[in-house]
Amino acid sequence: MNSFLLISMILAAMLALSLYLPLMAGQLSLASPGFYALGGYIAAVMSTKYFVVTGPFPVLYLLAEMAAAGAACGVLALVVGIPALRLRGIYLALATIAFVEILRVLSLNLEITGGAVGIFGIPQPFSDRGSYLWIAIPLLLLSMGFIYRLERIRTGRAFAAIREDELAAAAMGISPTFNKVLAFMLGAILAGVVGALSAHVLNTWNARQGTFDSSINYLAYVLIGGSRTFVGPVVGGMALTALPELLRALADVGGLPVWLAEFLRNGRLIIFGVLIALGTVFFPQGMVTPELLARLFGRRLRRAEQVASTQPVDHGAQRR
Amino acid sequence: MSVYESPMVPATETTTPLLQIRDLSVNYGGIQALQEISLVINAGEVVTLIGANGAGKSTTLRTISRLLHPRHGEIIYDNRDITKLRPDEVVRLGIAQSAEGRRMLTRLSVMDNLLLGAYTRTNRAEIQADIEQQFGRFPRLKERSKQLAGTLSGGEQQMLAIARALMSRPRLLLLDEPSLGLAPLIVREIFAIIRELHASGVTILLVEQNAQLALQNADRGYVMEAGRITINGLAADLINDDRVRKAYLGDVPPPVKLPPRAAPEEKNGLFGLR
Amino acid sequence: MPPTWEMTEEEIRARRVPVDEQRVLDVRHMTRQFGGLLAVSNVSFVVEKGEIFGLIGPNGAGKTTLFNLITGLIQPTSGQLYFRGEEYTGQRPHYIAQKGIARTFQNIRLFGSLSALENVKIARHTHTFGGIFGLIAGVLNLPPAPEDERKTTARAMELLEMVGLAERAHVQARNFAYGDQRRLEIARALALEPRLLLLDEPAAGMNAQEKQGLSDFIRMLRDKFSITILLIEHHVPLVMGLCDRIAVLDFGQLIALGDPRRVQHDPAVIEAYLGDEG
Amino acid sequence: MNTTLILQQFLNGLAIGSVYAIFALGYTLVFSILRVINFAHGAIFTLGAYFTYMLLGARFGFNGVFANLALPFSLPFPLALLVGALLSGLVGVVVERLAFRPLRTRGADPLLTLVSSLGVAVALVNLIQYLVGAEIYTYPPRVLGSLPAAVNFGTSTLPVPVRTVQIIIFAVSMVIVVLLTYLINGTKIGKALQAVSEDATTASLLGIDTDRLILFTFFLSGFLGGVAGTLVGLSVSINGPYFGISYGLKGLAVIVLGGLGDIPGAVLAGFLIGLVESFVPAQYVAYKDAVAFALLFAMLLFRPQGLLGRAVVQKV
Repeated sequence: MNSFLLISMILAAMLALSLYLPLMAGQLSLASPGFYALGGYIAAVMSTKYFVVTGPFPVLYLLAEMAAAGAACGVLALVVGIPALRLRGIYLALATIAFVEILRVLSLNLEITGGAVGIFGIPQPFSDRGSYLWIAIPLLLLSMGFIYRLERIRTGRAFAAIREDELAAAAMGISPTFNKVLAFMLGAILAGVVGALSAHVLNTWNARQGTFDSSINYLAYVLIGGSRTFVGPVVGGMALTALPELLRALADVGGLPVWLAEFLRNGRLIIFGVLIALGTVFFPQGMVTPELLARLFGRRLRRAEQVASTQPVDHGAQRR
Repeated sequence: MSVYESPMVPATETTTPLLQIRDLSVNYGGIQALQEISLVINAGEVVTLIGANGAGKSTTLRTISRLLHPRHGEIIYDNRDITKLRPDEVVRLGIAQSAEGRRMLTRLSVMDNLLLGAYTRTNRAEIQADIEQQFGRFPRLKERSKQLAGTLSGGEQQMLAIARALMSRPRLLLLDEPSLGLAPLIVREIFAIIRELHASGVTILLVEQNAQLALQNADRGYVMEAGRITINGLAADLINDDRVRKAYLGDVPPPVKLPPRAAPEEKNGLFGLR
Repeated sequence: MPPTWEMTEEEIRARRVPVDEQRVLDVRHMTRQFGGLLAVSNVSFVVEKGEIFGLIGPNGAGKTTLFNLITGLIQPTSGQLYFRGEEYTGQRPHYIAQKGIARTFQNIRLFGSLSALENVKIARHTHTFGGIFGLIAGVLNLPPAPEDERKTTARAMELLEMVGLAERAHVQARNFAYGDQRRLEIARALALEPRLLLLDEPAAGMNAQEKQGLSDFIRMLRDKFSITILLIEHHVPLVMGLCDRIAVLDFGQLIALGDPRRVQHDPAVIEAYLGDEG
Repeated sequence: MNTTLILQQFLNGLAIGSVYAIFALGYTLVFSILRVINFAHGAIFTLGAYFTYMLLGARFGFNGVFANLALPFSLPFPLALLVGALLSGLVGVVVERLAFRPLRTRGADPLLTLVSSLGVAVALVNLIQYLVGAEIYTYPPRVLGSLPAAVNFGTSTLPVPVRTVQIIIFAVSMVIVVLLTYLINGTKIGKALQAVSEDATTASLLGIDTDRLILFTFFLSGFLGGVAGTLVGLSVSINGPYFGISYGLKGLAVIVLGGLGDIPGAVLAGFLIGLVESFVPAQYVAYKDAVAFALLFAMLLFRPQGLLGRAVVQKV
């Protein structure tokens, strides 16, 4: 497997998580591509205009850009989130789509973003693309670890309560606005950080990054992967990113009839679309469910329960 | 208590049942909601299904109306197996349900709700006549015929739900918790209507958690517990059955001394009989 | 509407009211309009500390609307609300819950796909360290998060024990039987450590035996947690036997208020609630 | 800005607006019944344009499986439009059966339907590309017979020309709106559709065959999509398989602005967006596309029930 595909899969997994975070609090936000694009522009502008260095680009600068992108996206999410998160369900989704489109049209026309051409020649900290894995993999593990813990503490429980029933959650003393905006911000920060990294990986950044189509793609990652545990979006993002390449690779397998190889090469996105539709029909819970995880890691869970019977500990592991 | 005396139509081997359920099992929400229940309803009877919440009463009705799929067993209506039909086909055969919670089409007017009740029928003149008949039975609906159903009070919605179900000219009427959430006065009005319908020959399967009220107004009753039918018999016997009394009626005295109730028969003018 | 001079007097009184802990809930001239409909019309009453106060009335009388007004789920068209002498009209529901008013819902609103334990733990929200720093401490499992978490679980288990659901703490709330769901909802409300508990039709869907048990249970709650209870109930015998005082609503208006015996024999109540068929 | 120019801009706005409106009609119809957004609508719109192109007897291009093929016959335009729309309706029916009904009968999360319809859209768009390539197709000249290419709404000295195609689109969208409004509010089927949209379970307890009605809705939606695709294709030519997808996003703005599921509202919103876009000052014309979405965002925040809708009181 080539390293670029692997990096793309990891980035996709994190983008799926950036959509999963607001979904933890029941908010269907499709704003991630907007924050992703913004994060990328921040990194592209910083590295091409301010962090001008000779020789290889320092990794520390890259990390600084990622932090800046995360912070900027967090602030923007706060500003956009407070009014927008009063909306529910499909209306919120549509408002966030509008947000993404407005950002896209802006980036197409502003000078600082390089207009329709975009920004290219983004400096590389590594001599080969594979080395980005040294950043991408820890970042993925970090975000997964963060969400794993989040689901087991007070804030995560508040998110879950709002996801289940916002009014009842409010009646339990949980501020819906605070927690919804917080979840939205966490997703935005992750998307922004990923965007910053992505800009370097891709070497170029323009308005085609982060469009309406990608919002729906991320949603597909989450729902096909499974939206009831954070493992789902990770698996979904990776699988759906790899799938078209897998189909392309299949075409090169020897011994296939010519028409089939031809179809796999040129029509592989047809199969991709059909598989997405079939996936929702046959795996409505997604590929990964909490029950599946319990079966796979059942032994560990049972042990945790035995501990529970002697002394009270957190049982968050069995949530949802 | 009751001034009204119901004609006794005991289940015997000789009468042909209108509806017959055999060994019906249904899984719902991961649990076995019905476990091999069997029951019989003869033409012209009012049969009641009582039991605590979650005993499977509504599940039974929903399965007869084919909203739920049985795992096992059969439903025979008018000598015909309806276990595999669609909900709308069951309505066409003459089984109408007034579902729990009244299920108004809130954005449509009272009149449109009634017209949709007659969706399966085509003869406009007959439909119009039936609407007039329902308005005779429920004068309050006539006053509100142009109002949106969502603006009606709970009692009025229940009346509309029953009237709407009757608009398909059912031979078997399934009533799910008609007293749910209604004040005692309104409940009494609704049950007066049910007695009227009985007298006019409609066969009724009545689900109620108010067992006392249900048994007073039915010919026979079935008691459900945790998805099974545990007791069945004549309503009059069940009211006095110790097991039933203990489990479902309790010995709670009536709240206050009620004023004597007027017999519904005296109000014939109000309830246009068929 | 009362004449204006009376309103002014009210306002003067409102300014003078000291922090009066005895008057747990003070509802003044509460009015709520939906379109042209007056769902609650100029309703005033006071719930005293330690009372079990019943709210009855025919369907559509405005009982649940009043509950929603008291807990801030909807805002009044006019009128004021005081909790322990402090005005809180116009506050958001979560603020009111944090202040100490908890409730259950007529049509049970549990967090269905979460376990019973989690349902109760969620209601400990205001009693644990929160905010952004709480989030960071929690994710990194730094103090005070582990201790908080342990206490939260222990307290939640105690409450589940009390309502008899401890053994099924890990079962999803939606898989409980109806009566158990009602009890779980009460446990969840108690986890807030409220001073005032609002119960919306706690006996709905219970059989006679369960209803009997419920009366004792509600009294026990009042005594054990020293809380004040305001309840809506349709089942008249239960209300009469349980409540210290009863308010009767009809078409959004308060038509009677007093001890059960008085209310039971009030002609206006008999006419509105039970109907006059004479 | 002189009067002639304003008139010209206004008519342009109406013309663009009627394109948006006609696209949005089938879109909003499905939403009004099922309360889900059918992302495949854009793809069906595209298919409709290609169907009619093919039925006119025109030849396909140099790429794809159908390269250089043409039907052995050629239908007159009105007939080709009708048959093309019928075929689009059938595609709508197939989409419903494959991507919507299985999810509905399982009571799946409505979000899943969004993704499922997205899958169908991806498959259809790429199928088109696989079959006929990604090139631009322009309808054969003179399909409108002897009709003039444009009508002058000004004077001979100050001409304000509007293309005939755009007038046709305007007229057709008006006719469709009237017919649809009558269908939904004035017929038994329409009442039944309203019942299904509010509560499908209750509808089925009243003897309404909900599955068949929903199938009918999808047929109608596909049919309207096909008509819209053909007319827009005739007006601006088919610029590849993503033809409809580009309208899809704008269409989303239109149906929200009109109030999701509100048919006259969608038409009104289509015209509104078209007019606003055509009056964007020249120096900001690059931001034109953001206007619709800024409107959408503001609308959602301040009036989520849409232009014509009434506020819904939420029941606690």
